[in-house]
Amino acid sequence: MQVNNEFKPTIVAFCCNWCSYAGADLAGTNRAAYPADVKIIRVPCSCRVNPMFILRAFQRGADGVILCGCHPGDCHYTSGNYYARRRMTMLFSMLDYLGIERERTRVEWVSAAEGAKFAATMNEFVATVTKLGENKRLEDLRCKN
Amino acid sequence: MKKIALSKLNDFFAAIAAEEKLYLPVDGEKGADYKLWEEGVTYSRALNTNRSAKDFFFPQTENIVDFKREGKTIEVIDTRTETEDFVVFGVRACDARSFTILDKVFLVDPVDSFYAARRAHGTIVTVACTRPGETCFCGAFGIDMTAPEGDVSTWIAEDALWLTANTQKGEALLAKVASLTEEGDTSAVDAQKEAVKEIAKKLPLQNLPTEAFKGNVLLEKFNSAKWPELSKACLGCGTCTFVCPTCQCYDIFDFDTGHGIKRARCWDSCMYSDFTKMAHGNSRNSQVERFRQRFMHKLVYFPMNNGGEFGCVGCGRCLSKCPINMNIVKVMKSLGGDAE
Amino acid sequence: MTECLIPVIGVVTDIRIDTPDVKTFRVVTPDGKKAFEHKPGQCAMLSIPGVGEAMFSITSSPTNTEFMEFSIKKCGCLTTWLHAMEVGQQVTIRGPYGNPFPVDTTFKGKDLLFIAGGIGLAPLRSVINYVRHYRDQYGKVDIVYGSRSMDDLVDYKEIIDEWMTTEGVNVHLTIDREQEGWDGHVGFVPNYVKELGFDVNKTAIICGPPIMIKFTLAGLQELGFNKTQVFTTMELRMKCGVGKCGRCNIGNKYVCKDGPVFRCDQLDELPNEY
Amino acid sequence: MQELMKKRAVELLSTGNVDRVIGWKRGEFAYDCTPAVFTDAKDLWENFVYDDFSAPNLSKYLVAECKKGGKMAVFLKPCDTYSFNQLQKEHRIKRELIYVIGIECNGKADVDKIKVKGVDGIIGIATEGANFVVETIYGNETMPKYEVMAERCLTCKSKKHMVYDELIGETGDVNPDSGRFDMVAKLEAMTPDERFAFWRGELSRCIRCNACRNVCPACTCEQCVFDNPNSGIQQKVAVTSFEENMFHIIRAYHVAGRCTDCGECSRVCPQSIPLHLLNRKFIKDMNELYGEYQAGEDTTSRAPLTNYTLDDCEPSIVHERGGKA
Repeated sequence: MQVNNEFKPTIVAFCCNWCSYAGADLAGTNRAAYPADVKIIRVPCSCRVNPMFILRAFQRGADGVILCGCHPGDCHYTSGNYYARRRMTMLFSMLDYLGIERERTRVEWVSAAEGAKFAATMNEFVATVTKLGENKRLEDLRCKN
Repeated sequence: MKKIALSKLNDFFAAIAAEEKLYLPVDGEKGADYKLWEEGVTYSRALNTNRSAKDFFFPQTENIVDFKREGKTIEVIDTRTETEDFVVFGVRACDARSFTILDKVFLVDPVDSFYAARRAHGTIVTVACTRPGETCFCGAFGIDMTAPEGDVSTWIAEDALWLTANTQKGEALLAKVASLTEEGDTSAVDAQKEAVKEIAKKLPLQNLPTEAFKGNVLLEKFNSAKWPELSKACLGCGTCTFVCPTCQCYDIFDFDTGHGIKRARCWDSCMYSDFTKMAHGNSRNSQVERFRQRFMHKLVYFPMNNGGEFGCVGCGRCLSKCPINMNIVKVMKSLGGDAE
Repeated sequence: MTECLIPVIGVVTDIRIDTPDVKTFRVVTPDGKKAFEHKPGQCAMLSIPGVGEAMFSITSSPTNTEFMEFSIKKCGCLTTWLHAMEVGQQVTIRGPYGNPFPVDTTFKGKDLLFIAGGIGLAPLRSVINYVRHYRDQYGKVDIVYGSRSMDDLVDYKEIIDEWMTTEGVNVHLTIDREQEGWDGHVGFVPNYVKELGFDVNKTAIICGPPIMIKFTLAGLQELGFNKTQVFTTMELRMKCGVGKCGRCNIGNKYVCKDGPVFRCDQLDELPNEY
Repeated sequence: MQELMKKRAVELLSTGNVDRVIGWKRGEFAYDCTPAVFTDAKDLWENFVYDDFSAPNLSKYLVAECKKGGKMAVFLKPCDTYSFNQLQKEHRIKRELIYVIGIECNGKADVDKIKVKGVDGIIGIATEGANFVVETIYGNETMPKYEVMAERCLTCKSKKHMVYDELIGETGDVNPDSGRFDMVAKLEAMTPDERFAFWRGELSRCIRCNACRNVCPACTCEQCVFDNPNSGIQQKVAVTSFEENMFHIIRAYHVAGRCTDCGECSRVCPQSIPLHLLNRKFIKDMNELYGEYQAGEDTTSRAPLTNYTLDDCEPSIVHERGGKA
């Protein structure tokens, strides 16, 4: 979506219910600014995110996808984020292997107390993706307007 | 008969491509496939392409119609556009016959306008075979590989391409390239036809008997005890169906793009388990039944409905592509001997 | 060029709740007319874009010049959606598809025996009403209709108020199990047909669950009926409705094009794959 | 070899030790065979075949056969035994019903490689030492076997049987220097643009016949995610390039850690897409990041993706480690 030729990326952020979503909430309460183009999807745990979710986000128009979960060791379900860590590593590596820009995907651990980190991460990620431009390699033309 | 020196083949393609899109087989690392001709592309004389030529008239997927849904209202948006003229060069005799078969499905009332439009705008230029392979069994279905059908038939003999138009569309095409062609006598072509017919006699499957599938054999073949054995190794994939030039079953599906609905159709395979799946059950629950459907359709149902014409052209693609090497030839040989 | 796969818009103007899982939808075009003319026994493809498309019997009679009706049982994805919709909702519709019952040839002047079970009454309703409309052109009409319970009888009001009051039409209702408030017959349709013991010069039309059709056909044969006198209507998975997509075939016959109406002896020549 | 196998199979059938034998049946041509379940000794004696073209991995057929009960014997090549172990680990087969006959394998030929050489009209193939003599209607052609050997056999990871009840021929060794990851490494060394171009070229040929999935011994889900109409993904067609990528990523991902690298997916692909390069990428990554692991080596270990350690690398390693950006 281009407005005045200025590219504003659409970012999908999967946030775990227990830490990162609360972190995002805190960012809001603290009035820490991050772009409105970040669409947050709350998930029960970072390991709920199936590789397909990431791909589907790209299909539906995301330019970057970020997964936020509890810090390793802090998972509400003990080990969910450890599994997520391996899964996302493998998926990102595969995307990279297929020639899809590796900077479009990211995992960040954000606790409920890290509102500032959440906002900073999002700002940084949006900046990175803005530099990359529109997602062309993993787009579904049918979903474009 | 018209002829063009092979050295001028590139000019011939250029002349056609100047007016309409031209597709022809091009060699790739993994065999030949149809590609759009542009300067620098070389025609492949490979026996056959990986995918059949049906793609040009019945593509793997195409949009049928779009919808917009808002509240209780629905808007129907016809997305059909004018089809452009195009030429397919290098179609073999088997694939050329497949269009006759597809016509009998798509052009009977009610006409499928998507297919009809492409048929109307497409000109088929066939090339006679000179080096048939062991998987060829077109002869079994009365197809002469040395005299292919199509709008224009051509032969590559000696150092020239010989052309003859069979239809008005074909004549129009030849008229466009008239400046490149000259008259020639047919002796080279005749000699080649004879030579290829001699080669064909050595092919193991050219005389595959089809007698067993003629007449009213529907229940006999359907109830044959051999189906479970034949289908045992079948993986239930769609390879045979998708490489087949005559397989025409399709599925229709809706895709929600987020700002509208696209209704498209795509090739379907009777080998797939969801082919006949309904809300309350499935009329073909096992792979035996699905496997049987495919071969019964080609060998019995289609001929019954179409004056004895078989739904197979013997191109041999399924023979070379099937992951487990089960194919229509084995089915015909096995069921042909049925005397139950 | 018109394209058979591209539908037109229909508007649902009335929804009648027949049973806990069957609703009857009245459909017209946005300008209030019938979408197309049909013959009794034919079907149409209804769809909600994005949800699905499926074949349904047109249950209203062709003699109804104002609208079409579809009685639909909730059983899958699309039908669940249809059941949830409200009056005024638009749907897409295309058709008519399939061959009709031979109401103007074979059925003319004959005594007719309709046998239906459950939602199987839907495809027969248009025939019954057509025959009632042209009452003088047909002989005696018997209708045997059964359902799981009293509440599952489709078109109950129409049966009581209209069919039962038409001269020369006899309706025999039955339900599977005893129920409070029901003083009619109790028992399965096939047995009831045998008990009623019909005259063999009738032409029978059956529709219902496959198992009911099977046993009713056997029952009729016991009574002396020939398979050539018995008609039924089928359904298989369909996508195109015009005999091209290749899935609804029974042997070399396509249910959407050569069917859905078959004479029972014709089915003997086809493989048992339905 | 074939004669020994036939003799043993007939023996097993006739003594009633097993009631069926899963093997390969002679096909139409010199180079094709079809997996078959033999119940009749005479049929087996006449039609059983084991030669340079007996490529299909028979272990997946055991999933369906085990549901029917009864004892069965199966012939497994070294690479097939990995699939067998993996299936056993996942409780897809019943070990006690199956009598595994390990068979020696020296690599299988790929007829497409013969045909790509321009050899048509094949009516017979004979072996002469290390060569094939291909008899065609256009004359004979001689070629070294290794030239037409399947890619997966040229980079064979192991000639050692992981499991067997009895062995016909010799069992070999694991070959750590098979070079099977060379092509993956080559791709990794390319720029993303080159990689993208490479994979678009390969994946755009896909016709979504699902043969790779259906043949895969690791794909044994009762219902595949791609067969679920509610998943929103097309089962039989890739309408856009996104769907092509999606299917192949997810297919490879779903078998990651369970894929034994048997190479069946690439063998069956009618469009000759090198699908094994996707699977091998996952295997290579897991080996490098989580320690060496070979699926199917045993029947008890946990696969990398169903396991973790507290100090695993972060996903950002993908960004950090070498390779051009």
